[in-house]
Amino acid sequence: MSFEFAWHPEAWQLVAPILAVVGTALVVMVGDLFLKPPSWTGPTLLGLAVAMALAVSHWNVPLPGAEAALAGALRLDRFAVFLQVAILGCAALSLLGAQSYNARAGIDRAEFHLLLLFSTAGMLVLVASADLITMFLGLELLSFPAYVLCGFLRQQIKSNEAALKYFVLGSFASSVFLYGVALVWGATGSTQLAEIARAAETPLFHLGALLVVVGFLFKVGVVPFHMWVPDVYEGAPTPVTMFMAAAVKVAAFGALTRTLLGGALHTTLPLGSILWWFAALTMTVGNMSALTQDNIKRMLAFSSVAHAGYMLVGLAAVATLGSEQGASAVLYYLLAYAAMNIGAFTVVTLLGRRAEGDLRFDRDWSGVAQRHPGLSLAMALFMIALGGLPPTAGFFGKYALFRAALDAHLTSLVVIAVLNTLVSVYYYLRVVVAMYMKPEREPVSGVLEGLLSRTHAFEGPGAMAATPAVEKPPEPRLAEAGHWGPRLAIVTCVLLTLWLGVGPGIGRLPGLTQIMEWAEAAVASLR
Amino acid sequence: MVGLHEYLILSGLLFLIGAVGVLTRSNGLILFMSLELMLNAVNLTFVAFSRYTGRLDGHVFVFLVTAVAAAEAAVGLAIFVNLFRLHRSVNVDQMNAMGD
Amino acid sequence: MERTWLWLIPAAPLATSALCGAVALAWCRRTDPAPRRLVGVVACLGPALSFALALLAWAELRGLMPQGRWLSQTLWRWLESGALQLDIGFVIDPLSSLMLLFVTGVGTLIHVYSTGYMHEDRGVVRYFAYLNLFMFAMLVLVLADSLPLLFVGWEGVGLCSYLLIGFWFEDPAKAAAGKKAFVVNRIGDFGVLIAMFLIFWTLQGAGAPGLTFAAMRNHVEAFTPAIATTICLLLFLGAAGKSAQIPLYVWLPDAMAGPTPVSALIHAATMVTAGVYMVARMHFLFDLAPVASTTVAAIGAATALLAATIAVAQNDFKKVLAYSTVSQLGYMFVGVGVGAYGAGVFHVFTHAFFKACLFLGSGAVIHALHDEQDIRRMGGLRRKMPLTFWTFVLATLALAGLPPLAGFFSKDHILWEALSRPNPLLPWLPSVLWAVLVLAALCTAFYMWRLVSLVFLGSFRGEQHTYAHAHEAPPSMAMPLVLLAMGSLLVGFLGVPHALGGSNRLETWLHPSFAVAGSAATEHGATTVASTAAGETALHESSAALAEHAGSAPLSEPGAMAVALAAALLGLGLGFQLYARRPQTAAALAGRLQPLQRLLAGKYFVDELYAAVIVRPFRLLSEALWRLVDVRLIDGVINLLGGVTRAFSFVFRFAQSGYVQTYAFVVVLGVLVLLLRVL
Amino acid sequence: MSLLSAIVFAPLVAALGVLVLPRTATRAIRSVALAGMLADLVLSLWLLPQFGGDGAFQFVERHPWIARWGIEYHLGVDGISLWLVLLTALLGPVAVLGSWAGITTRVREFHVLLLLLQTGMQGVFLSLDLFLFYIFWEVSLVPMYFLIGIWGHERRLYAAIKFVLFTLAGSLLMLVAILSLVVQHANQVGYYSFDLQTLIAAHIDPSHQVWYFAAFALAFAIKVPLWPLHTWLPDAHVEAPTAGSVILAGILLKMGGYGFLRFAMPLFPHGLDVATPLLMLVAVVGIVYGAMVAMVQPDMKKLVAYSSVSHLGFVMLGILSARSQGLEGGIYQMLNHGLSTGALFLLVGVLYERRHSRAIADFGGLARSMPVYATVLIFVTLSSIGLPGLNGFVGEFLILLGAFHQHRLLTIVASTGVVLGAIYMLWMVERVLFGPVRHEENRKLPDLSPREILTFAPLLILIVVMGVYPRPFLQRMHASVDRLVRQVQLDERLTETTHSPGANTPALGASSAEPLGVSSATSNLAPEASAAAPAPRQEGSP
Repeated sequence: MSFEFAWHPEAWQLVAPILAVVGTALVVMVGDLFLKPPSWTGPTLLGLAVAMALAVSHWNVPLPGAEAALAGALRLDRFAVFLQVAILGCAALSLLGAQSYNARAGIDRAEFHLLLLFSTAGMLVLVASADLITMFLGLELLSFPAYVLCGFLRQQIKSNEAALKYFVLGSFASSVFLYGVALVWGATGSTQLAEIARAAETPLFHLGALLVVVGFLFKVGVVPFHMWVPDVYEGAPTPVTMFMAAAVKVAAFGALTRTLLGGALHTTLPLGSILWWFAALTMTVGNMSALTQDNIKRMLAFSSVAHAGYMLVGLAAVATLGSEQGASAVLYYLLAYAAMNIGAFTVVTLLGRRAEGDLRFDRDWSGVAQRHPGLSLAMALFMIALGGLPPTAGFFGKYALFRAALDAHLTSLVVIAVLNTLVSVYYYLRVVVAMYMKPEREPVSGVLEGLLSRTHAFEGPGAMAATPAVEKPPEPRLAEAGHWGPRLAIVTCVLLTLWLGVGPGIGRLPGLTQIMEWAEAAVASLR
Repeated sequence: MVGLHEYLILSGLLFLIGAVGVLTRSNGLILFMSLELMLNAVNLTFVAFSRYTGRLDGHVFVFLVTAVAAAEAAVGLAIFVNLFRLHRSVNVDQMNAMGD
Repeated sequence: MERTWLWLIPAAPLATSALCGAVALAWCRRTDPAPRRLVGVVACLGPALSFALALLAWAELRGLMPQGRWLSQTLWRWLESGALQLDIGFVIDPLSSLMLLFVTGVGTLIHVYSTGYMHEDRGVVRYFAYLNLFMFAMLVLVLADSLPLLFVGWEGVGLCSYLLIGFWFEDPAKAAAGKKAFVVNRIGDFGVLIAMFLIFWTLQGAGAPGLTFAAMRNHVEAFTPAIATTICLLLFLGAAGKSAQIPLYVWLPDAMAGPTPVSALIHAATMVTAGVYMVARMHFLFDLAPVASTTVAAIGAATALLAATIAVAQNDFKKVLAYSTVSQLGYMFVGVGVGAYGAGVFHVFTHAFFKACLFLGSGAVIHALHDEQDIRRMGGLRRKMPLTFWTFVLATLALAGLPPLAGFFSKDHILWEALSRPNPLLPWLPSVLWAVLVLAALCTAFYMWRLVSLVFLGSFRGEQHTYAHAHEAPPSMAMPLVLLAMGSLLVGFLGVPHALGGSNRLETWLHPSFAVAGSAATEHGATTVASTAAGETALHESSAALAEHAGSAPLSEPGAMAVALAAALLGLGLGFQLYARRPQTAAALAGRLQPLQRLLAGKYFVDELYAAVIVRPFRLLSEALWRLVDVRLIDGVINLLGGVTRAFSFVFRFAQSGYVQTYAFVVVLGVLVLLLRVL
Repeated sequence: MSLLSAIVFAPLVAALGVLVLPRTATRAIRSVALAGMLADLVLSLWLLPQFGGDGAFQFVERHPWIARWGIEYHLGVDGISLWLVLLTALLGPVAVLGSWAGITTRVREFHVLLLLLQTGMQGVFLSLDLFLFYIFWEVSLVPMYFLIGIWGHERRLYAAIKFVLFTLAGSLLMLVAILSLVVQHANQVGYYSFDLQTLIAAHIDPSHQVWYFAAFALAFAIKVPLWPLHTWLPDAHVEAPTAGSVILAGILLKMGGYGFLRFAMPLFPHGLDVATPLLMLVAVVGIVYGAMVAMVQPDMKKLVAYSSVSHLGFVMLGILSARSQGLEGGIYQMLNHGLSTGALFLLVGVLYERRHSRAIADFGGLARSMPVYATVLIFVTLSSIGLPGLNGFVGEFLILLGAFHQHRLLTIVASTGVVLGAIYMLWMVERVLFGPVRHEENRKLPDLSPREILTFAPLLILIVVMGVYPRPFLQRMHASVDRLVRQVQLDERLTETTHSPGANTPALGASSAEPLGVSSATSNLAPEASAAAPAPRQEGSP
């Protein structure tokens, strides 16, 4: 490895998206000192849009061997671009979806936006980095703002605890990751994926590589490294949860995939069988734990664990015979998954009567379909999609994953996955049952609601039995706050969910075939 | 004669000590220090390697990691401070508002 | 010969039935009474038209050479799948023409009678709809040229009997009786169904798939004895159901719940003889299956005696007649069972007249006494309703088999055939059959005259005012009585046996239908001299065979007749003595034979037996299947799976303690396991 | 837009039309829905005149959809699917009419779902691409789930989720089978294809076929439902609203039988060969079991539901006989069951609307207060117990005839179902219609309204027509069924299939491979049948 900077002018263009996001963050940071706009959402979105435009712009620019920027620390190939666009999209949608919630919770502040932007920047780095050290930096840049965002509701114990758990376990994992990096570097003399791919196999290297992989598996919340997921997702402010659920997963899975293929780990490690086990374990534990959850955020958290498991099925295919199909399937599924989850969480924010309210769907959401048909319909769609029923993105994504896995002769794993899907349908439909098939329930008064959500003790069955004493009319659900942001976000997610499920290519409008091809092109660019 | 292996073993031990600390100490701050210890164990590894393979970039990594550790300290302490405000304690054993 | 008008025969009653049905439905919500008289007329027109056409067909047949006596019409392709190609086609040969004649004839009379009998009933329109529908189904049954089409009529008549038995559906007992009839018949039909499959695939094996009677006759060689026996036994199961033979006879007595004309038409004259008709139709198969034929004959005889004995102890007017019908059907089956198809059909024919006459007579009495059916509360009606009385007596004597009434010739023909035809399997059987039948004849004469004595002779034993209001039947009811009585007086002369110098014209008429299977092949197409000759020789052969058989018989034909006649007279005499002269002795006798009396009155408790052995266990088993297998076992397993999953869920939740260090511990554990597994 | 697509998507269009209406304009909503269904019916009827005789698929539409994986939008109809499409189209309007008075809450959602369901079912019957088929298969699942769950009765939630989980359990494994089948095929030929005919033509290793067939069969067997996978059916039937039950019994169950005919059997003849004995046994068990359990049901809907188990057992018996009679009988019986059971559920619904009870014990003597109703009920009952002259008989006769050649003992056992059917149906009729009026409120129940009569009329007419003149229906099946028979015949096994009398000779070979003793008699007789005519009679004489 040489220290002389291979810095050709295109390099600026390559890192432009990252710079744009960071720049926006700085603008927000500094700007907030002087002028106090009612909300920074607008500017932030603008920044993200610009970044996205920049990212898209060099999808097609041919850069023979020049995707490498900063002395090969970053590699802005199509894979990176694909994921960056996805991440920026997630960030933007989460921000939109957060609008009502933040307004009600009084956290629509500059800090929220710039933290979110920094975290996004970290992700952009992470998915683009071709060097383990850069990856580590990206990982941390991703995580620190996320830790803070989790604790953003400073008055709420849950929020703070979420921050604590995420922080402790996150740092723990990243030091494991870093230790792995150190060992790998020691063993191979390089941290560049390209070099590592050519490295000689030594026990030291194996150890290091495994620790690196574990670091990623922690971030994506794979069993048994998933335990933080439900608590953090539950405690964090819902918009943050949706941002983590969608964007972080995209980034982490992207980086993991790049490490596997780029670092050719599947050739040097017995990852095939390892991932087989992780996938099976993750799907099963995730689904079964979600089965009996009453708190919608917690349920969705476990479901996201389960979905990580499904995607591991694809990665297992990658690891078994380096099938690029598997990789592209994972990318596609990431898109579908992000759309479904952001949509679902946005609905969650809107159905609360206050920030972090009305989360026990089987009780608080009964008969909602009567008053909020649109939201309920959207939620039902997201649930059905998460359950993997056609004609939705969920089904098609699973189809792609399973097909890749079957190509790699992982039939047994696919059968396990399918049975898990069956289990998952049960708890996804519980939500639908509550919204559509239960009678409309007398809403709990705002006060009692507050008690319920503030202290844990009340959340036991006792609280459910406690007859709602309505002394003052309950606040309306956030859905009636009438912000355009969440609606836009939901509509976008609905369209995406359907489009990624059936969409035929119409004219310039890319069908799912087109999108799949992009994913494949992205994977191909890893070679 | 102290060689690379000894350094590696030492750093490994430090790392494990840190990990065990994280697992066992209920005082938030000590737990936090254990985390830092783990990072520094890694630093030691880097340095040891670069010393014995004569490559410099190990040192660079160490600087990076230290910076990161600093940031981590900032964030972490902020969180703990806030928790202390609510709990009047930084004992992680008391913090299980969530979990089934 | 092809005829284009055969379809009219069944169509006519169908049309009238549809008409009545429409009226019934139209009026069911209107308050004003339906035009009953008009409906009655219309309803009678249908069968009458069929009767006319039947006469026409008969005339046409007479015009043909014996071997060519065969009219047919193919309407349309019905079932068609794979090698199965089945048309809806009608055929009239001597056998079916005979059936046609008396079905439509008697049917018409009974329709006329019904206009009088059912006059006051509010459901009369519906009643006629059903009755016409029955005529249609019965005619289809008779005219069918294939087994499946026959089956259509077969179940059709079953349906109508179901509807008519349960005609007064407010009475749960009556409704239940209807269902019982249908279900028991279904059990028999099950046999017919299987038989059809067996026949089809056998013929398929012979390369001539088909289910028409013609096809079967033409490829009769395809049936091995084994198969023929199986088929015939299955068919007989159906026949036993339809014609109330052991073990499926139990429905017929209950069927008396229906209006009396129905009992007369369906459960005495026509439908119940369908079984005999089918056996006669399939005679070429029974010829191949001695085992089956013997079974038929044996069961027939047993039924005859059993039912006759039961009838002795019944006190319900119609029940007595019902059991008598069962026993007479037994005679018919003996006839066809021993291979004397002509004799069997002859008895079917004559029986239609006198049994219908008896039932209508009973109807007249019941009608006159305002639905009183218990003969113990009757008596002395001779003076009140002489016409009914005389016709009834005439029919009774016919049934008892006194010369020269119809019953005499037909019954004795059967007796003689049973005695004279050697049985290939059991040489001793013929004499036993004969003896049993003579015994049954004795019982028959006895219980019939007991009936006459209790109802018409002596003095009235019911409330006086009912007796006062008792009146002779109105003309609409009297006319059929008279005609049927004349019938039972005369129709016997169609079959005067050779022994009495007669020329058994009926036998000759039917012969082409029962020609031995070999020559039956010529049934199709125009007749040729050769085939005619063949037919003639066949006829002579058969008569010669009979003569030769006569030698083997222990008695001469006149001798046998004499014995039977003696038995009948004895029975009549006893009945007269015990019930008309000295009722007290009868009572004493009954007292002395208490157990026997109870056994007979209780119909040998067969119903109870069935209930205990079949019905109740079956229902219990079903309950068990539902409550244990379905709910407990299968759903239990399903719920168990669900439960296990939930259990796992709680296990995992337990691990989710909420303590950050637990989580970290699990992470470390995971890492260690991983490292151990890989390195 | 060509005909088949129109048939599939006409209801969807109508659904969108309903969506734009205000939720309070119920009359308009119902009318639009009805119009959509009728349009679907008309379009489907349009098929008949142009339908050709050869067994091939007709009106084929084929457009690449996801070309890279050989997924196509591929529709086509043949003699097997034709009638099921028509049945679906017929029951659509019937369902709408049948819920005219019964459904009063969330009318708009109800009809939207009904129309979506229609689209899904038509798609299932028409798609010739496995992927497309699977999508429609699942799409038809969700609306029914909502129909049961929202408009159902007391235990609707349980029933709905049970229905979904049962069905999914099967279909998800089927998805795995489909994918691995396609992948395996791709490994052979080097390109992906979900096209049914391509895959049928492919050579699939018998050992795999067994597994694939198992997966497919499971999915379809659950849908049919075959014993012992039937327990979702009574719950779903009982809890579903009238229209739901009608569609469920009338069409959704048929999707199972159709799946066997269209996919499982032709794709995996070897698998079929292995599984046939077991499946036949199960089918026969279902026939008897369903009938017996139906006999002791206190609830009318449950009774009809279990009777469906029995009837569908017949259907499967016929289909598995793999002979033209059995197959055509099976298809025919599917139509019959659709008509008669659909009508029965409507009839139960009529009572439920008036009395809010389905318990047999709550009725009795209705023949007096509701004569027209009684007439219709008796009529439908007769059709359902297979009275000759009505449609039921044709189906059962052909099925048993076909199956008898395959396996005599089982067929004989199955035939007892005919007797049992009479018992439980007539017993129900007896307790509901006859006897004295036991409950005062029954005395003045209003008889069928003109609308209700209009709802029943087409069903009754068809019941008669299909009974006395089944030919036009059967005729259009022949060619396709023959093709199917040829597809499922393994080379070593040959049987009589075609309609030309000349082709009966091979049957001799077939019958010599018969299971039971009686038949072996035929076979050894058959070859010299013409030669040694008198032979049997000599054997016969002792």
